[in-house]
Amino acid sequence: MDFPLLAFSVFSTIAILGSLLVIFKKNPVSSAFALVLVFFAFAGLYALLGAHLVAALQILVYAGAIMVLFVFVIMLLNQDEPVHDLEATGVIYRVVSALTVTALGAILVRAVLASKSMTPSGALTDEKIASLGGNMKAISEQLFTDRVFHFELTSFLLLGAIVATVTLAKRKSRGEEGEV
Amino acid sequence: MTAFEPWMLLVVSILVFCIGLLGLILRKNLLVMLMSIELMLNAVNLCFVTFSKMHQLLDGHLTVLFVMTVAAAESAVGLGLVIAMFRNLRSVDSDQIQLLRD
Amino acid sequence: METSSSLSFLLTIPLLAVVISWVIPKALQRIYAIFGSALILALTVYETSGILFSSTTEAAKAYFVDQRLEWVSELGLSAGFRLDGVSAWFLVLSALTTLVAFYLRGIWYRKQPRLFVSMGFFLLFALNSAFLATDLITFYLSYEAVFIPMIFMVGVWGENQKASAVFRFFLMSFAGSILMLVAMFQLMSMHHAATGQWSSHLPDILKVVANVPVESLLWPGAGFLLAFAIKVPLVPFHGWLKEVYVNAPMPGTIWMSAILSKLGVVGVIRFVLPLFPAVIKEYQGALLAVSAVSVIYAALLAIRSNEGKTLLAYSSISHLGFVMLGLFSLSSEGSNAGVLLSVGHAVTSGMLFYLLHQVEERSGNLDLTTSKGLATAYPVLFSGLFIAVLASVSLPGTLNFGGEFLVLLNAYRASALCTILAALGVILGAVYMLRFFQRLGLGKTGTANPVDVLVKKDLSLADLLMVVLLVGIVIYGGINPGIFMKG
Amino acid sequence: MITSMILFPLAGFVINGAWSLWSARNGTRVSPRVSGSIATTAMVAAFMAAIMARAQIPATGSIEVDCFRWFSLGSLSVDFKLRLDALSSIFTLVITGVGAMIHLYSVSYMEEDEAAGKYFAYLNLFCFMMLNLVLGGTLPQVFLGWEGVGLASYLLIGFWYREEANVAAGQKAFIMNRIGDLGFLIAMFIGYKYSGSLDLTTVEKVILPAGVGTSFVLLIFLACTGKSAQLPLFTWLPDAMAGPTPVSALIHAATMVTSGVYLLARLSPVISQSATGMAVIAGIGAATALITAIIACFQRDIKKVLAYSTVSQLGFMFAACGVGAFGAGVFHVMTHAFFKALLFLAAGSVIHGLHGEQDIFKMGGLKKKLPVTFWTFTAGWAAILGLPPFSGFFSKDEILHQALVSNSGSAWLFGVLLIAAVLTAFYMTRLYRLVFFGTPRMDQAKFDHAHESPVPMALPLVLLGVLSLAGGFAGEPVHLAHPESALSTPTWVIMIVSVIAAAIGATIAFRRYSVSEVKAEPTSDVFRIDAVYSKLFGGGLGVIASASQWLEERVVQGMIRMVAAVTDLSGNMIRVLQVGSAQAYLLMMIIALVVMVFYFMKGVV
Amino acid sequence: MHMNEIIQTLMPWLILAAGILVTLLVSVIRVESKRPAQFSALLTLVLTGVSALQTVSLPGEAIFSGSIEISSLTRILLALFSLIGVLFVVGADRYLSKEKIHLSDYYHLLLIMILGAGIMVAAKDLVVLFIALEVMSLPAYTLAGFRRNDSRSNEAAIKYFVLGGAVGAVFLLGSAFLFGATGSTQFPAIYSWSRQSVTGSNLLFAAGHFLVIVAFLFKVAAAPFHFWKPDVYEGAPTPVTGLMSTLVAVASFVTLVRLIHLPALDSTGWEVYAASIKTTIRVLAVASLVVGSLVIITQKNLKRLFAYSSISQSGYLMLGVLASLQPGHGIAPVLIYLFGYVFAAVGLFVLLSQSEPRGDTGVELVDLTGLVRRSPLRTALWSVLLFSMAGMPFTVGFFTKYFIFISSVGSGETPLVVLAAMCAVVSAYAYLRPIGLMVMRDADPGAAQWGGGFWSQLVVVVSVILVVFLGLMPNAMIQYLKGIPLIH
Repeated sequence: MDFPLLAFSVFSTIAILGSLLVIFKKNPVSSAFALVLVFFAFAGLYALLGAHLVAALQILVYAGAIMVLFVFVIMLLNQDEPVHDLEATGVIYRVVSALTVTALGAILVRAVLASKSMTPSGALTDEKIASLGGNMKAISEQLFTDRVFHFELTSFLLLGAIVATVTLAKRKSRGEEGEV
Repeated sequence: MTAFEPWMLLVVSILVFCIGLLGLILRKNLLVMLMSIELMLNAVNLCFVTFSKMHQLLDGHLTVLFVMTVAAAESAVGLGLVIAMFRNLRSVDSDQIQLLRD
Repeated sequence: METSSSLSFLLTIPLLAVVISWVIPKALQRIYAIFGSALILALTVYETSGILFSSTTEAAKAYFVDQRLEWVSELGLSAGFRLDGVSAWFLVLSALTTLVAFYLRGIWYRKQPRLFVSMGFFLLFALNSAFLATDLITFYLSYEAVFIPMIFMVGVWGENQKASAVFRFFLMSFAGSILMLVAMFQLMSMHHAATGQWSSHLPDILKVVANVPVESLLWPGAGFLLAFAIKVPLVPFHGWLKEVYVNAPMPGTIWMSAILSKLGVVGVIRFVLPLFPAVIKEYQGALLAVSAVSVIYAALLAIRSNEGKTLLAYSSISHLGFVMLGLFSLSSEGSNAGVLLSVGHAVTSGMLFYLLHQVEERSGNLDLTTSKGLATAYPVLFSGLFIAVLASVSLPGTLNFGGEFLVLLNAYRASALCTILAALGVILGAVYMLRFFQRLGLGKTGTANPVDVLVKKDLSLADLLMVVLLVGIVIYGGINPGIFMKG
Repeated sequence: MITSMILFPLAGFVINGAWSLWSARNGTRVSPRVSGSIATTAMVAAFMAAIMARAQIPATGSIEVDCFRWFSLGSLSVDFKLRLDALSSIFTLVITGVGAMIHLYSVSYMEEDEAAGKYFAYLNLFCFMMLNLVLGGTLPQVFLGWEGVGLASYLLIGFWYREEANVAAGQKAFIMNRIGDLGFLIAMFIGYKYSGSLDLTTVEKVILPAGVGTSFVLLIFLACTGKSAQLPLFTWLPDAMAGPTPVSALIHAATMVTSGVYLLARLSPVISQSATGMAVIAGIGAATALITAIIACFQRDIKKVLAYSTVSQLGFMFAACGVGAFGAGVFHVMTHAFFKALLFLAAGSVIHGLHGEQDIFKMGGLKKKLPVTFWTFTAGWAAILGLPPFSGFFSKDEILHQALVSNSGSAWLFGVLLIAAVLTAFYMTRLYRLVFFGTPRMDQAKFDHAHESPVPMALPLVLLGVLSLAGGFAGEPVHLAHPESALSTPTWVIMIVSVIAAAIGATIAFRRYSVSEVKAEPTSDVFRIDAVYSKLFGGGLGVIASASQWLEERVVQGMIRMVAAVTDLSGNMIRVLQVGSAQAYLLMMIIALVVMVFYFMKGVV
Repeated sequence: MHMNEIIQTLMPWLILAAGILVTLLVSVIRVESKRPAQFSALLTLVLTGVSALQTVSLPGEAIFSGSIEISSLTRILLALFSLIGVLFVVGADRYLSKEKIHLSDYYHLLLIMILGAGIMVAAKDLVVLFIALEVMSLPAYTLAGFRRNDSRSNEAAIKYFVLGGAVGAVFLLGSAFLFGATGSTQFPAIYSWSRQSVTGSNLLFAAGHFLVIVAFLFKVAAAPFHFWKPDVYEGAPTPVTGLMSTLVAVASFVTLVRLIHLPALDSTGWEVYAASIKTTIRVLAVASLVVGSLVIITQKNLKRLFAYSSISQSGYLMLGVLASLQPGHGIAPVLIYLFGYVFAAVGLFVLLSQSEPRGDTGVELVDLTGLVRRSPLRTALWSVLLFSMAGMPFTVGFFTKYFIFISSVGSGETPLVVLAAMCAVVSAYAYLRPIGLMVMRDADPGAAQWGGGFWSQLVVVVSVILVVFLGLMPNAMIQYLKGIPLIH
């Protein structure tokens, strides 16, 4: 077994099992930690694909920022206790959900397998990227040339998210009544 | 044993996506539901990167950067909504919010 | 040769009347409505006199007017109108009916009289526009516009069950008319496919339709026919009628029975017959049969009716069955006879409902199961009613006779069986109309009446004047029915 | 002259009608004398005009007066025109002549009535319509008269409309007539289809294909059975006696009911084309004559007896037409008009004298009390029995003769008619005997109050008595109208047989009712025809109408309700999915997505 | 391209973006008053709209390496969005005060939403599209939960958010697939890929295309992806519901049409694919029409009623989409329908927000009873707008349906049009029943009071005037919108 395959096997097993843990763990905190596990596994997979920048950001943004946010909120809302919500749903509901999602998965897998024999449309092989100064440099260049509009738009997304979060989370303000 | 090929990752990503979706459908805890959404977005990210690799392009990587930002923003707003709900209902259970129905 | 301004004039005058009605004081609304509609009637007769009083159809043709105004050029929509031997009479009829309806006294002059009068004039406008339209969409719009005042009529001044009546009326009619609209779209698409231009002008469409195979015209034809079958109505599309007639205030009933039902008649003459001759020809037997069944079936229901308005409602269906029989005989004679009978039915049913209202005012209800014997107390009123009844049973010498006779005469050439079946309606008509008259007027004065039944006065002079006018038309039309046939 | 003939009654109608309406509105009364005089004057004037017009008719042919174009459509044009020839002339004379007398009679008869003005208006309207019927130059115009007299008949039967029974009788008459009218209407369509015109002159001459001809004849005859009260549509006539007696005399004996004979005679060239049709007419006529004669024997009401008698006599006329002897039929119309009008008026006089008593078993011994009535009634009685030289003798004899000897005649027909004649003699004599002879069977007070009618009533009686006596000698002009059926010399045998028949009937009746104590016989509707009809048609119509009502309420309205209910139900069923749980929504959407994406991809590959 | 030109081209968007910042700033400077933010937002929107309209006839230009394309379509849509924004800034004023949620955040979020919508319709890149979608959606989720103390508002927001999030992921997955299949996320690249691709039977492409379409089917609530809509409509504050029903719906629908037209469906080899797309749209149209019009007649809550109304509107629009798939047919029917719908819907939702509070149950049909006696003008306004919704003549609603129907008939979809027509009849009942209650019934004792205030009434009047004017004289609008091409 060569290294990529081994790495793939390990990381993807962790990812899948972790995902299952996320959704089947009774305690939200456990779920959160399982999610961190998944994020790390994904970072590994990205690295396997040579996407180093993405792998790094995966750790920084997801595991570092988003997860902290989650854990923070869990703690804020005192949700670090096991919940038995899964059992609250009916058996039929659960079976139907599982079957449906399985069917969807099958269809989607069938679709992605169609790409096995695909011809690459680009020419940025690993060597080419290396000659451009590495993954990070190549990406950054594109980010500030072709994708500069995306970038600027993202700033408004964040602005919107800030305003939205502030609106939702702030306490009572003028013009508003009622106990918060 | 065959060698590693990128399409295998596609299958993994679909699986994770579906697990996320299943979690979203099955779990009643809003926080876990938000995590499930994160799972789904992550799966898509993996998909993008894999396709990028297969196409020998970097577009996928760039896309992932933006998706991460969006995911972060979305989580923030989602958690904000959960907090607002918790203030009113003292619960983060989605079964508590079934007032609006026919 | 008249200028086309006469058409615009005929259409704008009722609209003007609508506007004016909002500045007239409430107390004067009735006077205004009566004089306004009388003036419009006079103007209509004057403007169309060239057609109305010319001795032959050929002579009348010199006065036919076509007019087309651009409207939504992007969609090929225009406002197309045509004044001819058919529409001229229906214009007069709608003005006359409006006068009759306005003439009635009732709650509508006490409760929101302004709305009533303005809606009446608006109805007149919409009707005139529909009768004149030669553009598919213009026709459709006018046809729908007629709903608005009718909904108000029933909704505001109607009886107990008004809401359900309005909805049933509206939904059934709307279902028909919207399918007609789809059929219009099909025709317009055919025109577009053939010429690359959008147009909804009837002459344009006619040119194209001539080259279209029958099979493709089947569904459009069905769409039109269905709309008109609901409007007229023909059995079995009459489900809305009774409830609406009974629950509408009397002016509404008069409008509906006398003139609204004629929209379907005009529609068939104007659109169905020229556009789909081959389709109609193919299904002529079925159409004649439906008409004949309408005659008989509605007459049987009328026989079973125990309420004055209900009975007259069914009798309306029965008479209109005759009209449709004439139209579907597919001869110009048959159509002309249909127009004649339409005029006859309009005047007669207007008169019947007018007098029925007088009866209702005096006896409090129109229940036919309790004996009334009111003729003793109100001889003049009941003489008028009797003449209306006679006209309704198409006694020779009245306006209806010529129409019914000629309809049957022409239908006989198309289908003897259907004609004989329909002619049975003549007998049944006598059965229910005589019963109607007997129950209200004859026999001993009933005990079921309110105490003050016999205290009220017989017809006032003003009412008498209206009755005399209508009787005059009925008799004159009986003597000289040819004047109504200029199609 | 012809035009003025019909305008006089019209004028009378308009004047009297307007006047009575106006006074009704103001609550005042119309003077019966004045309005009666107006009406009578109008009729006398019309009679004069009829006589003068009669003089103007050329030997063969007719006078036509075009009044105006009634209506025209396509190739059809119908004029309003009057046509007077020998046939119509007889009818006009009878209508205006007998009519004038009955108007005169009515002036006195209706003196007490509040609504006399209306009565005279209606009577004039009737005469106007009747004249239209016989003078009409086109079929629609005849139809106008045809329905018009029906209307007048309806109005006059139900004249005393406060009684439900009268109104019902009027309605029955109108509706049964309408059934017949339907035949007329469709016959017109056939005529138009084959001749292209509705002018009588054209339609008369039209040659119809065999089957069509028969249906044409039968349809026309259907019209006649309605108007002239033949089987099967005769039951309205006895009920029609609900009207004032002069009305019965004029409309339901002398004129209107004979218009069927007029129509057949008028269309005789077409009618004769169909042997089947003719046979049916003859058969129905004879059957009617017999059956109604039997029924007449069981009646107690004086007017009912006469009514059934009228139907029976009309049967004779149709039998004559059926064997091709239109002339004989028309001749009998005339003589019948004289004696039956006389009989009715005399009966009216009796009723008037007894203040409304109509039961013959409550009469008797009135010979002395009502001499003029008695003697004139005797003339009528003799005439209907066919005793020579009274008018009925000639016409009836002619009919019997033709029934035997004409091409389409037969011994059967003759036999049936002869029995009918015997029965006629029986029931008429029964009536005659019970009313005028024997001991009075009513209260003494009533008998004492019985009085002879005043002069205006007596005068028409006398005049009609004279006509009943002498009318038979006017046979010649009748046959001018139908030269093809010229009066054949009556063979002595038939004459004697018919007289003997009458004598037998009369004798039996005289004997039977001569006993001092007459036992009152119950009225009997022998064949229960009325009951059967009301079951069959009344019930049948009821059933059909109920079926329609059921259809309407269950199916038509039911469909509408069902559409509404189904719409509502399906709306609510879809609504069930709206459970309120976001995750359930997600699941449903994913299911939809799976299904759709599956089919989409399957379709694509 | 020079920066100047880019700025020139992007001017309306830049004004809007700058306006957002200014509005944020003024509300930070003057925290105690909402008026500066309100005024600033209004000014921003007016300027944006005017600027968009001014440049509307300029030719289309793709800028930022083909990330977005500014064309007459996007400009006119931005102008429309600005108009919607203005109307909901003016019209919501009283509602917000009445509900005691008058925060300047409303204006910030509204502006950001409009920016997202304005960019979404201009996006030529799936990633830009996704980000813009989120820029539009995040404020929308928040606004849906704007009555923070009301659990129904919370519920609406969370439902909207959870489902929106899932669907966003679905969209993204679809984009990934498209990227995988074509090697690009840019519209023109995908389009030209489909031209060169020999066959349309690329499963990856098909799945991806379908997934991105489904995401927007969810946004426009085409059945069976409509479940969220009634609940969210009911729970969200009324002006926000109005925004969702107009702004979000229009932006999403235009985007949906553009996504459907992503590949060149008329290329050879794509016939089967195009046929499948058409069948799918037919199914969606039927489902939306049937669900919308059957359920609408069972509704008593007016907001839910309009939710189902908008579901059936999606059905009609699907007919327009079908017609646009026919060679030679543009998206004019869809655009005209959307414009006509917006003009009526703005008025309706502002009217709806005029009821005085009666608990948190929203406006029920019973609240309208006897309105004609209480407020004749309001009844008239209601009637005109409902008439337009029902597609009655002399309102813009007639012509919008007219155009959809006639183009569908022209493209051979007559049976579908007949079905749509029947559904129009059924839903006409639902639209006319409120009028019946207002005119024919006496006021129910429990009926809500109504009170408008000048500004919101003005918005309704403007909407009614537009509806009637365009119902009588639609020519200019049709002529104008007909000339607008779809950007690929």
